[in-house]
Amino acid sequence: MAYLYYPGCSLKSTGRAYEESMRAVFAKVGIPLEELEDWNCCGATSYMSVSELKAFALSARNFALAEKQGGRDKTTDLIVPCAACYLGLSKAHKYLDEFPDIRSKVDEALAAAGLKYSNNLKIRHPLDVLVNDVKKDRLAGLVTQPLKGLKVACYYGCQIVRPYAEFDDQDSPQSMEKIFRILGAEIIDWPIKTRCCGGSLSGTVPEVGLRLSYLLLLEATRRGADCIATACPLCQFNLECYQPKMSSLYNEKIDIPVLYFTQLAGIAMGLGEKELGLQRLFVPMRYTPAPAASSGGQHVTK
Amino acid sequence: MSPSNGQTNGTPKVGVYVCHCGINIAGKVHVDAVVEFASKLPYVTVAKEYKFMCSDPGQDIIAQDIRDGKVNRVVVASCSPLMHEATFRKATAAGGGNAFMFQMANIREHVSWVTHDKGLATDKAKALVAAAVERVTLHKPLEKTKVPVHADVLIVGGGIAGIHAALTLADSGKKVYLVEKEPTIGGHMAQFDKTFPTLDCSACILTPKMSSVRAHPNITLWTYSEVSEVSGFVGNFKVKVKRKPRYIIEDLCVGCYECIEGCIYKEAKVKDEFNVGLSKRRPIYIPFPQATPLVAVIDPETCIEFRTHRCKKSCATACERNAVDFNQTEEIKEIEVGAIILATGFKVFDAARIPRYGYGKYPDVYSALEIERLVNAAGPTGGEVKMANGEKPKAVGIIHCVGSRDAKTNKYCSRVCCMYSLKLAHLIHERTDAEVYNFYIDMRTPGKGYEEFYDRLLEENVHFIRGRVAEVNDWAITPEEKGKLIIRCEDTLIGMVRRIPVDMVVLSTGLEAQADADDVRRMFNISCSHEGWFLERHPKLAPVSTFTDGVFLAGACQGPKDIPDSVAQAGAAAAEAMALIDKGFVELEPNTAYVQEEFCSGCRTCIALCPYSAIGYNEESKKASVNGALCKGCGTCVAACPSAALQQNLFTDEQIFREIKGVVSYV
Amino acid sequence: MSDKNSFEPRIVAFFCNWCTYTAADLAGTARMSYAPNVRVVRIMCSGRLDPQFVLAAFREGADGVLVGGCHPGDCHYQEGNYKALRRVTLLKRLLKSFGIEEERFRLEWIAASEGDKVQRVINEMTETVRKLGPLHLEKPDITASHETVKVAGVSAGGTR
Amino acid sequence: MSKPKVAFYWCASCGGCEETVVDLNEAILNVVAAVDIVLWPVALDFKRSDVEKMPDGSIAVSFINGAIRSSEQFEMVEMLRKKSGLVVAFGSCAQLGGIPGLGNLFDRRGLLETVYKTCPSLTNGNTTTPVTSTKVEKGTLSLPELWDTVKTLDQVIKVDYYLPGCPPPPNLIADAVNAILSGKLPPSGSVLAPDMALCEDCPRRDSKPDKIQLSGFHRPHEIIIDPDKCLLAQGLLCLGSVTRQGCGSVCVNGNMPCTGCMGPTSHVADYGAKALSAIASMVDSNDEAEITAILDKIADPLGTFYRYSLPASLLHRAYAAGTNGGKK
Repeated sequence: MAYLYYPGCSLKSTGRAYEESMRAVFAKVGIPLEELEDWNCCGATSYMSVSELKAFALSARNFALAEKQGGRDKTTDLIVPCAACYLGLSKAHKYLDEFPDIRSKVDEALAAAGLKYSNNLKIRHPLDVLVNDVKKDRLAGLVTQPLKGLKVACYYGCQIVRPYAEFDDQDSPQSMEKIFRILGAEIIDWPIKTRCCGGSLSGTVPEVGLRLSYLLLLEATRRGADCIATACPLCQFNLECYQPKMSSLYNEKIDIPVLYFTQLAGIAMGLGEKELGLQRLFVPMRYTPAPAASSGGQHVTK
Repeated sequence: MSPSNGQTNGTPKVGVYVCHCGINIAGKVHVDAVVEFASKLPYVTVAKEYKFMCSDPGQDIIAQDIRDGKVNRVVVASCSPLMHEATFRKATAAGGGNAFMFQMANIREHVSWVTHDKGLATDKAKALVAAAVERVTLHKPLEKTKVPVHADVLIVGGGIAGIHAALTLADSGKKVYLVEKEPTIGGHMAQFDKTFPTLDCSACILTPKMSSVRAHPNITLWTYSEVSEVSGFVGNFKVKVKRKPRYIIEDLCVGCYECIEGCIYKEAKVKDEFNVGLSKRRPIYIPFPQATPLVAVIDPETCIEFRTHRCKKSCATACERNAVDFNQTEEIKEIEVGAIILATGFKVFDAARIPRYGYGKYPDVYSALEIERLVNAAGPTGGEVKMANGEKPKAVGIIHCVGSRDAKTNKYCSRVCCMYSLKLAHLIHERTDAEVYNFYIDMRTPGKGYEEFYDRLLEENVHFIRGRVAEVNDWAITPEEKGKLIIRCEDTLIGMVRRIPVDMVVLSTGLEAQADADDVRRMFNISCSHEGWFLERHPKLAPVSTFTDGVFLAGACQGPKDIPDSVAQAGAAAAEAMALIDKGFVELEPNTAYVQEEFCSGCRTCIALCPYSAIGYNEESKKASVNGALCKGCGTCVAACPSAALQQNLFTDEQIFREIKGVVSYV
Repeated sequence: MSDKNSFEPRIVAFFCNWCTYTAADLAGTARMSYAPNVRVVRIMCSGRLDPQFVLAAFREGADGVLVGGCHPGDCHYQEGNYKALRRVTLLKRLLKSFGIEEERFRLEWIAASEGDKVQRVINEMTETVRKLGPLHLEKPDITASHETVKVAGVSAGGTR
Repeated sequence: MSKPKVAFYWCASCGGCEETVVDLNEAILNVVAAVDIVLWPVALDFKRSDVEKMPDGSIAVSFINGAIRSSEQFEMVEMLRKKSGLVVAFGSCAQLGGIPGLGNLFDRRGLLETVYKTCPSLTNGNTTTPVTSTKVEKGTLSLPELWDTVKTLDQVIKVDYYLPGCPPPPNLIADAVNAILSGKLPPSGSVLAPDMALCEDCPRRDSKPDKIQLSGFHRPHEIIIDPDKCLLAQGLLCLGSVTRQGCGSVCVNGNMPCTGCMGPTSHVADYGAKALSAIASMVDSNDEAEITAILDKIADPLGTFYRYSLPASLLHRAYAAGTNGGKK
């Protein structure tokens, strides 16, 4: 099964490590990713609040292109890793489906560009694909360096499971936990995994934004986490980049690596530092995995 | 086109009576236009309108027109036949006509209440009237058959509703079979500590009734039993009851607990169902000291003998009366009853379905039923409210509407939670002196003495915070929150998000239909509402009847109910059953199938189609024959008869063809 | 009436007494407004549905026919709805051969509690049939005035 | 007293009905002796003009076979109606439309197209199609017009009696003629055959199971047919339960299932719908997919259930899908 991949702006800039690690992990798992050609802005949460219709039209253009590239005769799965893009595209997907008045205007806009969207598309998050489309055994079989002894705090942020995602529980999502358990890690109980990271407030109203990130990091540290795994470029940025600033601001030493879940998965699969973009981390990942041989991990018969 | 012959009333003279139903119909249908239209239909001799046809004067109009020889067939255009068909049949008969020379046109439920445009509503009403007129000209006089009613009653479910219904019926001299699937009767009420709003002890008021059931000469009590098959019809149900083996001979057991003491499990290891898993029991057990019957039961899932066949059976040795019988097998009892009362109760909402409240994750998050057991003097802690670590809580949060009034779980209000939350708040406060916080959406206290109880709680320094709780977790931000459970909630009265640290959380779980409600309703041939509650025949006017005659509802199986309402409804169900039985007979709708032998070729197409084996093949005449007593009038065989030799009274081919013509060809 | 814009389809519905008719009553009690185009003929069970009734409805002038019965497993008479399903399955094929659009004939299972489904199905079907337009069955040229098939209520030459 | 005048006429038919008259054998001699045949195109040389000259009502009875599907047939039967005291629809085609009635699955244009242009048995690329009038040197030649819709006889003229069957069985014909000659006639509009389905008369009746349920259907060539057992019980689509008796069970005796030529009994409004209902009811499944699979074995339900009666059905004919059934 082939998937189309929609990067969005972050994965080509601040979130490059997300793209690199996801491509590497998906290649390892055996899922070819084909980038959507000529993609445009997802419509973005910020644009949505300025002009909803134009935001929907932007999303719809991506849908139409995806259907064309994916083939009209089948349903196309469009993988969207960025949490904001995922939310924006999911919203557009749902609204175009449910509100005929929006749909007719968007259709008109698409027609002006010679495009057509015919509802034959699914918006998928890479977590959804790894948990639901990949067999557990297959994932386990790829582990060469089990994350034994590594305590992971799984962090989803606000946009992936709320309010549209149907692949996981909205209050207490478990997808990342499932993956990392298979990869041998220990999961810490951390009840705030869908709490706000501060979002864009970290830049605009830092006294509010930084505090939100700080509370998350503090709690993860207190609960003994070795690292935080995340699935959102903005969350990763907020949680990682301001750590020195927080430490001085709140007088409490904060120093904990924050990785994309794909990076951490890649480590378990024995992928290289560069392949996973680990060199881009500000807070370096200090974990040295135990060698596979001593782990008693599973082996696949080839 | 002239109607076929075979009428006994001579040329049809149809009277059409259009009801205003106040403004219910007249507000949406031009009644005068319908009357004008009806007066021009074939065979119509009288067309009238009246404000309320179902009223006595309304019925008299019909009867008088028949008496005056103006009409011999009647059409009433009013509400649904399911509502008033019987009324107008009676009026037709009162005038000296045959009750079945009558047809109803449903212009209220199917027209005025559902149609926006008055013109279109009037057109639709005309079409339905035309159909009724077309069809009634072919009606034939019919008689209802009377079938004697079996005087015994089956009650399914031995909670407070079933118990009350059983005692009421038994006291009136009826023989009652009370079937309960658990090893004891008592239901949820037996698990409660106190009852609101009077705070009288639940067991104290329930257990005497349980004993009365056991002792009553007119009640046959079958616990640990389930109904496995129901056939027949009102007045004449045939029921099979499966009695599960309890591996104890009920008549020999005296409830002395010797066998339980004798069990080779010296430690109780099995989750105790009665204490909702808060304590342990042995594989051989008596659910609770007042269990009725007070007879032990062996749970084969956990008993060593059943699992390994190598137990030394110390329980059997301990029993002086030799009541333990490992070879007991399932027994099927067959009974005949005239009426059935379903009192199968409810299921508690599983709080684990809402992960954000932490049930199952944090040991000090409890369901309300667990707290009922904790505050009960006979409960696992002897009535002490203790946390998992054995300490008394200093602050307790009670979260209302868990699994109720929630689009994601159940939209309905469970009706009892506000009141039992108040009761638990009072009891916890009383026992622990803890600060108690009630997190509610709205307080709902509509009942005698209920609002007063709420007032009393407000005086008792119990806190009330209005707002749905967002989450419960152990994320402490401030030092005071450390080691506590944090309830986060928007307080809608002050418009702020609050974090309340507590030691213990009580989830006021809602009521849900029993997990097997769907199987049960199929067995008894009744309907369920969307949420799985058994559907009553009419929400206001027939609240304990069902669409299957002779099957009645009592208690929470029909919808969430507190004890007073369950008992009242059980009494009503018992009275309905009594009325049915004391009448001595039931009249069956004469809509049975019949064979016109002169057209029957004996092709036997029909025979396999009848679910009641009401059609047989007569080897002598080589024709099909219908047993009218067994036929229930579905008409499935009639539709299949390739010679149209089978017909159905009240629904003959000709009558339906006419009705079809009527609904489409006039308007 | 042939003008599609002003065309109000006439749909004959055969509803079983116990589930769908009751559901339609419930829709009424709950004041759920819906299209006035469906006229209900009550039968005790969907198993009473003789395929002749469906053809007769079309012949008499119906533009669509709707059949409502209890959900599978819920039949008040145990299995009548399954018999209906068997007949309807074959009847649908027959109607297709007759060139009658399949959307004009619909079978729906509607439980007594599903008043909202009555509303939805009736609205949907009315709109679908409205889009299809009127069903013009050929009127036979009858030069002599007479009846043919001697079943009261339906003459093979019945006209609108 | 002069002998009663009798006419035989054929419309859209195969000629089998004429054959069956001859099948009366010596009985026909009595008939011929008792009546005066004034029209019988297949056997005697009377012309249309001979009949036209006769006064109205002067023919005692006209036996008309075949369905009506052309202007000429219509003119002839209309004239015969005027000249006759009684009209008997003779055979399945006149009564119900018969095999020619299956023409109602198509329209005139489609039929002419197939027969004259696209039929695979045509040679020489013939593209001539019949037209109703052609100008030639000496004037205009005309042909009767083929109708779009095949009609039963009683859809175009009043019919007094019906003799069912394809063709009508000789004994029923003899009984009918005797009844007419002796004046002992049933009520007008009657079908002159027993009003009872064939199963009652079936030699295999006692082999039919009381509870019959079918888990599949076979066509006669697909199985070896037990000559003594109920054919339906063997999974053959025998329509004897829906079909009027009077044929003497000839097909069943020939080890073939009844296909329904005698038409329905008098209380059935639509033969095909009733046949469908009876057969579908017997399908031994409550599962939608399984029901569909079992019914898939019935090839061409319309052709099977309306083999002889499509024009007499409640819907009369097939309608081009997508045209809202509209027909000119």
